[in-house]
Parts: sequence; structure tokens; C-alpha cells
Amino acid sequence: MADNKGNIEDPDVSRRRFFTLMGLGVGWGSIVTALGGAGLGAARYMIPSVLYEPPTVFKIGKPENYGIGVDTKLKKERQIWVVRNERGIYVMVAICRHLGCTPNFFQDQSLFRCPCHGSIYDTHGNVVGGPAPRTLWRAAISLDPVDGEIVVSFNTRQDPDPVGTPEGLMVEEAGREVEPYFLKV
Amino acid sequence: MLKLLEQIRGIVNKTQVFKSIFRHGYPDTDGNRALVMFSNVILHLHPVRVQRGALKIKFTWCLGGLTFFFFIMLAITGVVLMFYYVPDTRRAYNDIRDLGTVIYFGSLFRAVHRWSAHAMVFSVWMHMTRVFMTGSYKPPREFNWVVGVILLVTTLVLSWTGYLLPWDQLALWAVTVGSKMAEATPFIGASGPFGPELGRNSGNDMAFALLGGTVVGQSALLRFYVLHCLALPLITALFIAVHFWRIRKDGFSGPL
Amino acid sequence: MDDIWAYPYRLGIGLFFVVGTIVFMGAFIGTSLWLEKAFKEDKTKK
Amino acid sequence: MSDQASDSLSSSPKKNSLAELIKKTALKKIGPEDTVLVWPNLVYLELICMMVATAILLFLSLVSPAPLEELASADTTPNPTKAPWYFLGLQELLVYFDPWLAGMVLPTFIIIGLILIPYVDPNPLGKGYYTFKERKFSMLGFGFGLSLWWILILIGVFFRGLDWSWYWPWDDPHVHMPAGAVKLIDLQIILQNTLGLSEAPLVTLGRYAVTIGNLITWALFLGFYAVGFTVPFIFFRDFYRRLGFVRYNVMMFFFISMMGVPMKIFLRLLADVKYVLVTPWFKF
Repeated sequence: MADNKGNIEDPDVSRRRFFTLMGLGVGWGSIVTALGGAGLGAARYMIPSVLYEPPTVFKIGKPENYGIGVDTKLKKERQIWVVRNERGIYVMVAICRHLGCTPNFFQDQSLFRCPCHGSIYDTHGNVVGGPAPRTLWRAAISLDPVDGEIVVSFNTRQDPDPVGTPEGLMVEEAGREVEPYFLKV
Repeated sequence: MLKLLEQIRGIVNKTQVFKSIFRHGYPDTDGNRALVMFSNVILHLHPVRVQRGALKIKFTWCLGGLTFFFFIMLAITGVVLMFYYVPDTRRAYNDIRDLGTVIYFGSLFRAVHRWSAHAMVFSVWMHMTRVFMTGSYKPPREFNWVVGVILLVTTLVLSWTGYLLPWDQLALWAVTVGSKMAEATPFIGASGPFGPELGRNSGNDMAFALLGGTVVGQSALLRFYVLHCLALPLITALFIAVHFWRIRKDGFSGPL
Repeated sequence: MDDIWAYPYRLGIGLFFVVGTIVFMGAFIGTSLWLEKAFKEDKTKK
Repeated sequence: MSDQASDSLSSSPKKNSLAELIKKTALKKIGPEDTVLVWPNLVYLELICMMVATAILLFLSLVSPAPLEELASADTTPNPTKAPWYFLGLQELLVYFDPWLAGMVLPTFIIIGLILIPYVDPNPLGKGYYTFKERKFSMLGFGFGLSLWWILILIGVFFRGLDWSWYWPWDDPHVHMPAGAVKLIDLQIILQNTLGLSEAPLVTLGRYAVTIGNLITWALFLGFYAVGFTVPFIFFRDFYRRLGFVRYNVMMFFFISMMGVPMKIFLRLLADVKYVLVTPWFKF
């Protein structure tokens, strides 16, 4: 056996070397694989597959119950605001897009203001002040065909990319008032 | 009177029981004072002799030692508090309230636990500032500075996990905010930069793993309880051991 | 740039920020100078 | 983080500082007369320290027991919600930066930066004794970062009130401040409006519409780092040489990032800038 410089090596030594290296490779390889697999398994273990959390699809009564403006009476129970404008109804999720606190609605200013870091939203959910990076979520809603109540799907949420303007982070209202996030009633 | 006490001490020091526990005589001679440092596991954290400068309060301000002391204090009061606390969202708040109303000294233990936690965070920062000021992180002590930074992080995480446990408003919102930050982690958080692009959503991201769910609820409380009472103290204790070991090996950096 | 002293106190906050940082830095450097001096005096006394 | 550089630049010629260096770092002989026995000297000192600390803890605990707020409820956030004092610096940063930056990236930078300190500081002086003159740069740099952290904590503890608005001590803390007194604008929109640039995108990459204003903000941001890296390299060559290529670049990256934090805060406060740089994936 000769390498590219022409030196002759003892084939036995070279073979022994090969097997040693291969043994080391296999040995260390399996240790790393086993540890890596255990690590991945542990990481997966920390992510539960079944959750025992409150239901995220619920009914909030008939559309006639909600007048023009922001209705805050379901904020405590369901963490939502129901808003009706001239065209229809939409449901906003009462979770600040900054860090998840619950903003308060100020009727006199027509603004939502977050107590944690001072984010300010208008009644459309646009960010008009403070550190929030995106607009408020709107939850998917539909009418129950049987009893005519509004069904809110809390975890199906509208989240368009906002545009920075001198007024704040804005989303065009027409683009937001679409099924299933808006009820023309 | 003093003589009598000394006689009693002399007798006690010669008993089989005393000799079986302590491998040194009463430390009033230089030999025994050295032996006490060798043979006592707790005192063994120290060397037998130190440079005169290491005794100067103005040099160390006792800050490292105080931090360790606060940690011990937290461990003791923490174990005591655990006897009356169940990490269940329906019970936790009332258990803490019971500590203040119907359990003897419950309020005191909780207060000491809380003040020790504040004190520990403060003394960790101050200790770090002092170590920087005296340049004690310079070679060969670089790695011990790294261990110190890790201890700073575990201290902060310990206090953060600790204040979810009372299940009051501060608890819930502090952890909500913290978990939203985890959700905003780049690449592994659902709302972080490039998180959605990499397929993260509220059901498989960093915050979900931290809380064990999508909201701060029962599973989050249990997770934080385990982290706060078991996992993090063990990790912290381990790193404290390394920290002390390295001080003993590298020596003090202090002046003469 | 209408009245920057009024709420939300932008200039005030900015100035407070600068002054506060300088004060803290002064305390930090001052402590270090004081301790340096204290230890030098200790040495000469011995 | 060297400061011998600045020392040798400012005061003493190089030879002197080298001689001084050798003198200072030479092994000192420690004889038995310079050391004392740990028992009783240090052990009793520690005992006294612990007793005093216990007394103070007990006193504080009796005077001010641990508070307990109302039962947790997901629907009402207390106003204002303040974290414990040691996290208020972080909470204050969150006002000026997006959560991914203030909540994750900046803390990670702080921790990594702290860890790297001993590895980027090649100055052998000032080991084991208090000194400012022998390590000016590192003391000033660390002191600045520390001061930023403490001032943010101070602001969070004493100057933030309802709706996380700023309250001077003489403001009534029970009255809400008016909202929306100042509109925050992205830097690229300010540029567009003042320079009269076109709002139409030059290129559209998926969700990313690249406008001229956007490109200028990129240039400003990258330029900030470029200037930060080059200026010391050109004007303080000694400083660079002492650190070496790797140390210099690592140290400068963290140092410039640290300086960027108050700069962004001032852009927000004095120029009402919401974001310096905007992309669909991240903004800051």
C-alpha cells in the first residue's frame, strides 16, 4: 500500500488504523445519536398533545343585542369586544398585541389603552400610539343557522400586515370587513 | 465560671462522640485552626490562610457571601412554604392567603422569602459590579465570571418563576407578559421574526413549551412550580458549587 | 414640535434620561476613585 | 476592552507604560506574614455579616410583609401593571422596542456581552484592586451600560403610572393622561415626506415592498454600524492593535449595539420615530 508520496505503509497497521477509526466513529456516533434523540424526545415531551383549556368556540347571543359602538360587556367573561358599525358587526379579541395584557376601553376618547406598556388602539383596532407592533385581532364569527346567535371562533383570527402612516399603524377597513370576520347584519 | 466552662469543653472534646464527629480539637491553636478548615465540609469552602486584603470589607463588601447566604435563606424558607402550598389554580391563591391569616408565622416566612429574593437579586448585581470594578474577572478567573453571569440569569429566572405561584393578578400578568416575549423569540416563537415562516404557531412554539398550553393556566402553574422549587434551585446550587470551587482553585484576586 | 415640555413630556424625559445616566455613571466612577484612594492610604499607613 | 490604548495615547510614552506593566504584573511574593488564618479571622467576619443580614431581613419582613393582590383573572389587567423592580428596566425597554427585540434579543445580547467581557479585555492592569485610571475605557463602557440599566429601572419604578404614561412626582397619579398627544411615525415615512420621495415600491419581494425611503433607512442603519466599526479603527489604531481583529470586532459589535439603544430612545422621544427600519418580518 502506498500513499500519494510513494511511501509504503504496512497494510496491517493501516487496516488496524482504519478499524480503530471506524470503531471510534461508530461508538461516538451512536452516543451522539442517543443523546440527541433523548434531547429531542425531552423537548417533545414538554409540548403536550392534549390541552384541558376552556372552549374556544362559543355563542354570544343574537346580533340585535348589540347596538352601534363598542360593547364591552363580554370582556370579562370571554375576552372580546363586540363592535357594530353602520355596515355590520365584528368581534375584536381583548388581548393587546404588544404583550398580551387586556386593554381598557375609554368611552369618552373612543380608544383602547393598554395598562402594561401604554399601547393605544382606535375602535377599528388600528394602533394609534404606544409600542404595539400590530393591530388588534378580529375573531371569526358566523350566525348559527338554528337559533340565529353569533358564534365566535376565538382562535381563528384575522391578522393583516399593517402599514405605517403618520396616523399610526393602519389597515384598510374595507379589506377587513370580509367573511368570516364580519357579519353584514 | 469561665474556668468551669473550659473544663466542660475539655471533657466534651475528649469524648468518643465528639471525636467521631469532629476530627479536630477546639480551634484555639494554630494547628487545630488549620485542621478545622481541612476536616469540616462547610468550612472547607475556605482556604486555611487568606491574604490580609481579603478580610477588608471595603474590598469585597461581603457581597458574594451575602448572595450565598440569601440563597440558603431562600432554600430554607422555601421548603417551609412548600408544606402549605398546592400548585392548583383553584387552591394556590387561598393557600397563600392562609399563610397570612391562619398559619402561625406563615406571613413571616413568606415575607422573609420575598425580601431574601429581592436582596439576592440586588446583591448579585452589586457583587458583579464590585468584581468588575476590581478587575477580578481577569485571567485566570475568566471562566468564573462566566459562571457568575449564568448564576445571575438563574437568579432572575428563579424570581420570575416564583412570582407566578401566588396566583394573584401580578402573578398572572407578569407571566403573561413573559410568555408573550417568549412567543416573540426570533425563529422559534409564533409571533417572532421568521417564526410563522418556519411554521411556528401558537400550538408548537416557544411559549407553548414554556406554558404547556396556549394560556397561563393550570399546566403553566405546575411547570413554574416544578421549575421554581426543584429544577432551577438544583441548577443554581450546581453552578454555585462550581463558582466556589473555582475561587478556591484560582485564589482571591484581592490586594495585600 | 408643538410644546415639547407639555405631556407626554418628551424633552423632559430625554433630559431626565441623560442627567440620570450621568449621575449613575458619576456614582460608579466616583465609588471606584474613592476606593482606589482609600486603599492607597491604607497601604501608606501600614 | 482596553484602555492602555487610551492611556498610552493620552499621557505616558510607551516605554514607561510597559515598565509599569511589568512591575505591576510581576509575581508578588506572598509570605506567611502577609496572610492570616481563616479561623477565626474570616469565619467570624462571615458570621457577623450573616447575623446583620438576618436582622435586616427580619426587620424588613416585619415592617413590610409580602403583598398579595387580587385573585388572578384573565379579563382585567391591573392598571398599571408593574413587574418587580429588577425587571422594570426590561419593561421600560419594551416601550421603545418591539417585544422580539426588547424581550428576547437585547437581554440575550446583554448576557452574551457580559459573558464575553473577560475575553475581550486584554488589559493586564487593574487586576485585584480598585482603579479607574489604569482602565478608563472598560470602566466607562461598563459604567455606561450599568447606568442605563439603573436609570431605566428608576424610571419604571417612580415615573410610570396609569396606562404606563409618564407621571412627574407633581402630577396627580389618579388621573389618566390624555392619549394620542403625539403621533409616532416610521423613519421612512418622515424621509418620504421631508425629501418628497416616491411612495411607490422599487421592487416587491413577496410581502416586502422596497421603497426608496426604506432603502435609505437600511443605509442609515448599516451606516451606523459601519461608522462605529471604522472610526476607532482609523483614529485609535493602537486601541485596535492591542485588541486584535477578533476581539475588536466582537467588542465593537456589542458596544455599538449598546450605544444604539439610547439613540433609538432619543429618536422616539425627540423625533417621534416609531420604527427606524421596517420590513414585513421585523421592525425596529
